[in-house]
Amino acid sequence: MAEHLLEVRNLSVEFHTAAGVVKAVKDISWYLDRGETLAILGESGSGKSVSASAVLDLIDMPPGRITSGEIRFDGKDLLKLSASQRRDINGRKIAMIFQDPLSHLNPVYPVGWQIVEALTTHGVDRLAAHAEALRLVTRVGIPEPENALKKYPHQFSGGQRQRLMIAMALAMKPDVIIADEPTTALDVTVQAEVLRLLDELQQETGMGVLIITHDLGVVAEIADRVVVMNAGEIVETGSTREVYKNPQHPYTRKLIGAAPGRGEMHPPLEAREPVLKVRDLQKYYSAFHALDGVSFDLMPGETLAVVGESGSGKSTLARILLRLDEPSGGQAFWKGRDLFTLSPAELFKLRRDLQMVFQDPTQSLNPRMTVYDLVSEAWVIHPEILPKKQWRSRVAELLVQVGLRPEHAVRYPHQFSGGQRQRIAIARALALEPQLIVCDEAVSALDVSVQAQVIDLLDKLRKEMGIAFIFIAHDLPVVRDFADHVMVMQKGKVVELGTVRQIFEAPKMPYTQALLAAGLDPDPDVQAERREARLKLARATG
Amino acid sequence: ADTGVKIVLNEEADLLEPCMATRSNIGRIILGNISETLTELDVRGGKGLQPRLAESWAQQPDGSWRFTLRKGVKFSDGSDFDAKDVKFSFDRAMDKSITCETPRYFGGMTVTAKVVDDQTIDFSADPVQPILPLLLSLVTIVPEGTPISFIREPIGTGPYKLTEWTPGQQIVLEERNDYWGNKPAVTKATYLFRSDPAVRAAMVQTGEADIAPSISQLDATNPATDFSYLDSETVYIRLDHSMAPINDLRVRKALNMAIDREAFVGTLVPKGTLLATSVFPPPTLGWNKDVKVPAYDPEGAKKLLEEAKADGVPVDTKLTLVARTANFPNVTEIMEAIQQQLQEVGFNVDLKFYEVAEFEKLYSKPYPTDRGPMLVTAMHDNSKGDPVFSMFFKYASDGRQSGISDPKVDDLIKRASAATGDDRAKLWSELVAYLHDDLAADVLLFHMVGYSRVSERIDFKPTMATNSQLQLSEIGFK
Amino acid sequence: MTHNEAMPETPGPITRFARMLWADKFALAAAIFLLIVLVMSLIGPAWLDAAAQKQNLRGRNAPPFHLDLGWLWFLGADALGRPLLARIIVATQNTMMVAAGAVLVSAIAGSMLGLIAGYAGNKVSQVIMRIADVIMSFPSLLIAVIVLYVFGPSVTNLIIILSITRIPVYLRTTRAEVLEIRERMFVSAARVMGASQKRIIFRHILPVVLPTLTTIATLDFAYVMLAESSLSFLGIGIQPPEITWGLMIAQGRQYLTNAWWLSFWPGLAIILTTLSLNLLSNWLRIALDPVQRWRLEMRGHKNG
Amino acid sequence: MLTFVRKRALASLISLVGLVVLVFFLSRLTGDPAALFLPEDATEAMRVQFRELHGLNDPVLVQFGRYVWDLFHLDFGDSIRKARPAIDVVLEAFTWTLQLALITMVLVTAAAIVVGSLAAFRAGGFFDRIASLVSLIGASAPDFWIAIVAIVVFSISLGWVPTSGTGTILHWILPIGVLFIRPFGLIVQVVRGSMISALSSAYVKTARAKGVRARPIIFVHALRNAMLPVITVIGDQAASLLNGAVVIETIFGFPGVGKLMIDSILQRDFNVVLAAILVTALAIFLMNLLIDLAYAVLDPRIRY
Ligand SMILES: Nc1ncnc2c1ncn2[C@@H]1O[C@H](COP(=O)(O)OP(=O)(O)OP(=O)(O)O)[C@@H](O)[C@H]1O
Ligand SMILES: Nc1ncnc2c1ncn2[C@@H]1O[C@H](COP(=O)(O)OP(=O)(O)OP(=O)(O)O)[C@@H](O)[C@H]1O
Ligand SMILES: [Mg+2]
Ligand SMILES: [Mg+2]
Repeated sequence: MAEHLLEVRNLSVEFHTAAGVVKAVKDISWYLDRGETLAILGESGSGKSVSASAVLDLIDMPPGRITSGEIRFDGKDLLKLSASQRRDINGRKIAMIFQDPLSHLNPVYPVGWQIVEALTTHGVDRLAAHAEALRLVTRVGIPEPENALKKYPHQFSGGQRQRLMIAMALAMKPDVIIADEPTTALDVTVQAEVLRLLDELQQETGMGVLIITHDLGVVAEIADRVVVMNAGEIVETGSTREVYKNPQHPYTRKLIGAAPGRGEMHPPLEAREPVLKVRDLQKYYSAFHALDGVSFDLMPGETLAVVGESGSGKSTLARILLRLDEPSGGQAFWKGRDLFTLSPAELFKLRRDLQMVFQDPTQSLNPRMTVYDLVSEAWVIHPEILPKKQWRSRVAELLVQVGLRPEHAVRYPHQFSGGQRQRIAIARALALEPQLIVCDEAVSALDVSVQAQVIDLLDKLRKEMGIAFIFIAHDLPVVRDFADHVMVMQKGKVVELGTVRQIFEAPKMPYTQALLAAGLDPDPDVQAERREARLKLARATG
Repeated sequence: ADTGVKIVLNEEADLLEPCMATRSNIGRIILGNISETLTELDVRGGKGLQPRLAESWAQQPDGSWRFTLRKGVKFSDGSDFDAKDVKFSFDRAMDKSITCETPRYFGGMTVTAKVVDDQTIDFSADPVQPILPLLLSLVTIVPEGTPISFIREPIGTGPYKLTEWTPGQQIVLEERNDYWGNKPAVTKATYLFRSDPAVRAAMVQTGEADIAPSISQLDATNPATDFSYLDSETVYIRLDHSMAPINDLRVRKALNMAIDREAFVGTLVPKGTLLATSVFPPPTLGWNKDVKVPAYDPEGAKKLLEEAKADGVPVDTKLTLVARTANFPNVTEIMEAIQQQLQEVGFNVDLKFYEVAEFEKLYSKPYPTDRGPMLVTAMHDNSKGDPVFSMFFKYASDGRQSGISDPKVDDLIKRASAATGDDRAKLWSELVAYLHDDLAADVLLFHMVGYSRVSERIDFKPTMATNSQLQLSEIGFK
Repeated sequence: MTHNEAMPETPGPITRFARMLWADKFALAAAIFLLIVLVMSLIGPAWLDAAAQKQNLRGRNAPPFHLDLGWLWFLGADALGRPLLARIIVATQNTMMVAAGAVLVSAIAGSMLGLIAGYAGNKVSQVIMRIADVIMSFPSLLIAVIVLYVFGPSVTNLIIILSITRIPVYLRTTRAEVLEIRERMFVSAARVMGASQKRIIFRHILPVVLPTLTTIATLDFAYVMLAESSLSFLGIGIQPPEITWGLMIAQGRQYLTNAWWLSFWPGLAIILTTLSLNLLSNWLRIALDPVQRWRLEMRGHKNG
Repeated sequence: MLTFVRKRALASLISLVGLVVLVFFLSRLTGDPAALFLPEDATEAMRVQFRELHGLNDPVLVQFGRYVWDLFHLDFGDSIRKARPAIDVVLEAFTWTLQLALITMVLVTAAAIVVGSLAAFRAGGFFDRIASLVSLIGASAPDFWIAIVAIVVFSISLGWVPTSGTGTILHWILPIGVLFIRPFGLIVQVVRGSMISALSSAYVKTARAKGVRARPIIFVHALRNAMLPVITVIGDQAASLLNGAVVIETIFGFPGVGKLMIDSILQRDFNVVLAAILVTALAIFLMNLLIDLAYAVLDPRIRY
């Protein structure tokens, strides 16, 4: 039997928690060959990230424990190597792109330094490393790369951070790259570029790519083979095409069936008095113009999707509407009152009505509070919402609604997967029963089945309670299913604003058209065709 | 051979001002080394007052004193010493624009100096001062023209001159070649300053210093290098006779009888400590050997208290036993023991320690009006050979630190101060006995001893005067 | 619909903490020691005061480790022949009162001001910080002498003096951390929910700063006890016949080379107390941090 | 940044003025210098004369006005005791203190960071236990114990270094060694605690995934994130050294500003007290400013 480049055999991982042992990964096996792309698909919280972390020796042990299995790389069992031998492999031979880019970047060092370090650690000299870092940052599409290297992580948008993370991982041209949800925060055009970059590198160096994702489109675009995980176990493996066309396991079938973008688009809403009017919003970060004259209206029960380039100011817009950042100019009227001139007391009353799900779930959850505390905090602050007796049952209910289990209530944020954390954040926002929820990439880390469940939930709330949503997303199929109106942003400006139907069926602006064209289809065959077409086009023009 | 010595003192001199040489941290460096006086009290040999810059003196019929000065004496700046310098020095020390310590010894009299010729000077005092020559042992001589403000570089006629002073670190004196007297054995003296007694002792042990004039009794463990000497400090408890119940003689006697002084010696105060019967130590004029230390008699004390109580004296009144922090070694323990001993015979005693400035408020007049009956523990220094330096301000009705007001005492002090010779001694003795036996004026405790450590290569024996001066010329090498 | 039965019943916090304490034997020993100290400080004076004050000049500086005079003399006797063990026990009360008082007052006042300075506007923050600068550069001894002079020495004044001088360190530490923590996203999240400033400060920011503050506070415990001893030296500390460990150390200082036990035992008491407090605070730091807690829980499970 | 420094300097100037006012009036509450300067048997006439000479008879406000006027002419007044300009006396002593504080703090900082970080790296391990124990005992032991024992051992028994004083490099070893201990203990603990949190954060995982070796992970990645509370505590310790290390100066005969300040306070030599406080306060303000700048340098999220 020929050795695979990387092979995981019978791996089991468990975690110790106050409430007992959590078996995160149960006896899984998979392999990856040179030049191959393997996708791990699966339910959020099914052990994808944990098994990837095991390969790089990144599980904290204890509380984690690898109870059985082997991880073979280049003919050696990694689990039997010394710490220093594994260090030499990490970064150079096997590199990782983390799911949660903000917390995984060191906040006190410039990003350039951090990328350079990935190189110098493995013996590249400083000057060469710097040149290489610059090249990488340019390739992942960060604007003003020379300048960007000197900036700190908090000065980048979510998608930009993710791209920096990718640049860092690619630095040493490793043999294996493990990409954990590498494109969740990227708009489709950038996503396409990043995927193309991975592909190119794979062509160049013959590296193996292990990509963890829930985006069937991404799988269809780049994966050769697929492993499907559910509840810590592998339920199905096979070539991408096979699995898509002919799923065996019920979970896989459910997953493929849940792929968004095929339902009915929302019919146009009848015009009502808007609850939120935004006029000519401006935001400067010193000289940088992050928001440039953003204006829109929002009616009760309306979902306004905000799509657009990564770094175009979407999160900034959200932060300003919630008064987390001060605007540099412009107005926003909530039910006729200017949000930006409210006194603290008035603001406090409004807080109940306006909620936000943050783009970076890990950072937005207080690490010292249990899920129960996090969700019920809403009622501590606004006791009029719910009598204390009902808190426990309501927390349990909310958790179930977002696809978690009641027993998760006693755990702490660090004990969850990325997608699970995102759902905790959603549950927390819902607890307040607000009238407007700003969702910043709120479902981007969820697998399609859970995503569908959450979207259904939100849609139900929208209909029943008239909650309005500002739904920041890059995932166009989700937007198509969920939004009433779509606002397209680029470089801090609104490029186009219209109903879903207008935007998806008759986009006017070239950027919008490009965006739609870059969308991925979950069907590998469709994607293969598109790829062909693209190549032809490139050959013809190039 | 090395003829330099290193002397480690407990406190640095702030100044080297000759007119402040009566302050011990200054005096131990300059007195007799840089600056000299007309007369000097011999403590070591017990020979009484000796000539220094004056060759002789005699009282004139009008009561004034005439001093004949030594010839051929030069100041370290090269100028000649004569009577004008003496007059200048005296006037300077008494000048209002400089706060010398000297005037305190000349309180209640006016003294004028008159130059007769270069070698002769008259001092006349009003009222007539029998001990003027002794008082002049406290006036250091500086050259005429020395500024009338504190100086830091003293010029004197002594065997040494100041050659280096690095504040905070060291002071160096070096031998003068043109000194009028005998050439001393020590050619150079370096003074170092360390506040911790254990460190001072250690420095002699390691050879970093040759003489540590005061170390702790506890560190004095090496008989080859460590000597005890009676220093001139007397510890006593001043009683405030103006307050009940202390205004009652029986109560004062009871206080005296309640304290087991013997028990302290060799325990909390070093062996060799003398039990005091007066506020000045034995070699002083008028010290009365017939006055006996009150016997430790708790039963007697209790009885006296009962008697007093029966007469309506409020013996249960709370007495405050006051002491100054770090006033002398073991002060806390000694005070605690005294408190307990007093309590054992039935006194109601509160113990209070005060920081120096606050203590001063209670110790010197005007006393606070709301003070209540106080027992103030204090230490008094008199190494000057005559009780006059103690008696007036400790016992006279208008003495600044007096707790009593007794016409007989006032009268005796006045007479003794004016008397001379044996008369003077007798009157002082009488006063001591009266205060101690008849009045039980206060609770006298100890004449303290000090310990010094002297390197084995050095020949030096500290004396009672070591507290206030340390003449390098008395040091030899073995 | 109720999900009550589905939410797992975790053991109550008391059992959980007891179990975690059991898991760390050092912390357990520390807790027991501190408990003893606490009990002694409550009953000590009532129990042994007479024995601790009884002088016996013949037995002065009696060396330790002899039982001839009784167990109270096991640690030796002081310069007045009073049994050191009894004195240490009796002194516990005053010592703890002064130390705990000063540390608590300064820690609470300091961290409150620090929270305000870190979270409030620039103006308030400036004022508070500059006041801290003033305190920091004000020699503690001068404060001591002034307070003594103006108000007279007493336990309360002692606590005031000692705590004033220690406020800046808590203040500055807290503020520095708040400056960073308030930028964290979970604080923003709380603000979005409408959490009041008070809640944000106490529920979200303080817990993150607290471990550092307890570390400083435990060491300050020792510092305060020793500072109190140097004040005793100047006559402003606790006055005999009242005793504290600091005063005992000050009194034993001159006997250091001859009768080491006089200041050694009270010094040891201070060291042990500090050590215990620190072990406990390190334990607490882990026990209160969900990310670290497994260290204790794992061990607890294996052992229990 | 520059405007920050300018604003800050101005604010510090105001607090400096506040400090002077405070110290001036408060110190004058503490009694009469005449009683302390003059011998106890000085006559009343001498006292009056003394007060006259030093302007102590004037109303306090007049005295203050005069002081401020002189201050504007950079005249800090004369030391009553030493009959020299107070500022000379203070600067002489402060030079020593500054050197001592600088050297000590540099050594302490370096050592404590290394030891604390290594202890945190394997929290609960053998090195951690030993380091904690030693540093805690050091930090809670009375400093005069350590000083005297050090003299007995290193000077008397071994004869390696002089007991005390100044002059050669050897003279510095004991004072620095003794001064080192307490801040070392404190900072080790703070570093350790702070580092434990930092080492369990996600960016450390990233570094591990990059293959970064243990040493840079500890000292580059985690340490800088853990530094905020650490430098605050370093600042606090440095400030107390700048205010003078009284015990060390007393025992080792080190001519620093601490003992000078105490002596001047006890003797009510107000001009020296004021000058000393002004000088040390200036140093401490400067240091606090540097520390605040260091926050911003260490953590880019903190902006002024
Ligand atoms: N430290 C921990 N303690 C306890 N449980 C943990 C811990 N870390 C992870 N888990 C659990 O392990 C399971 C697998 O987590 P993992 O991060 O691998 O999920 P995932 O498949 O990557 O999900 P997602 O798509 O949401 O990122 C989750 O159920 C999570 O709750
Ligand atoms: N604190 C800051 N300082 C400087 N620039 C900032 C700061 N925060 C954000 N920016 C810049 O503002 C721009 C908009 O950021 P924002 O986070 O709103 O992007 P976004 O549209 O949410 O992108 P993404 O989809 O990648 O999350 C980005 O170019 C980012 O670099
Ligand atoms: Mg994951
Ligand atoms: Mg964003």
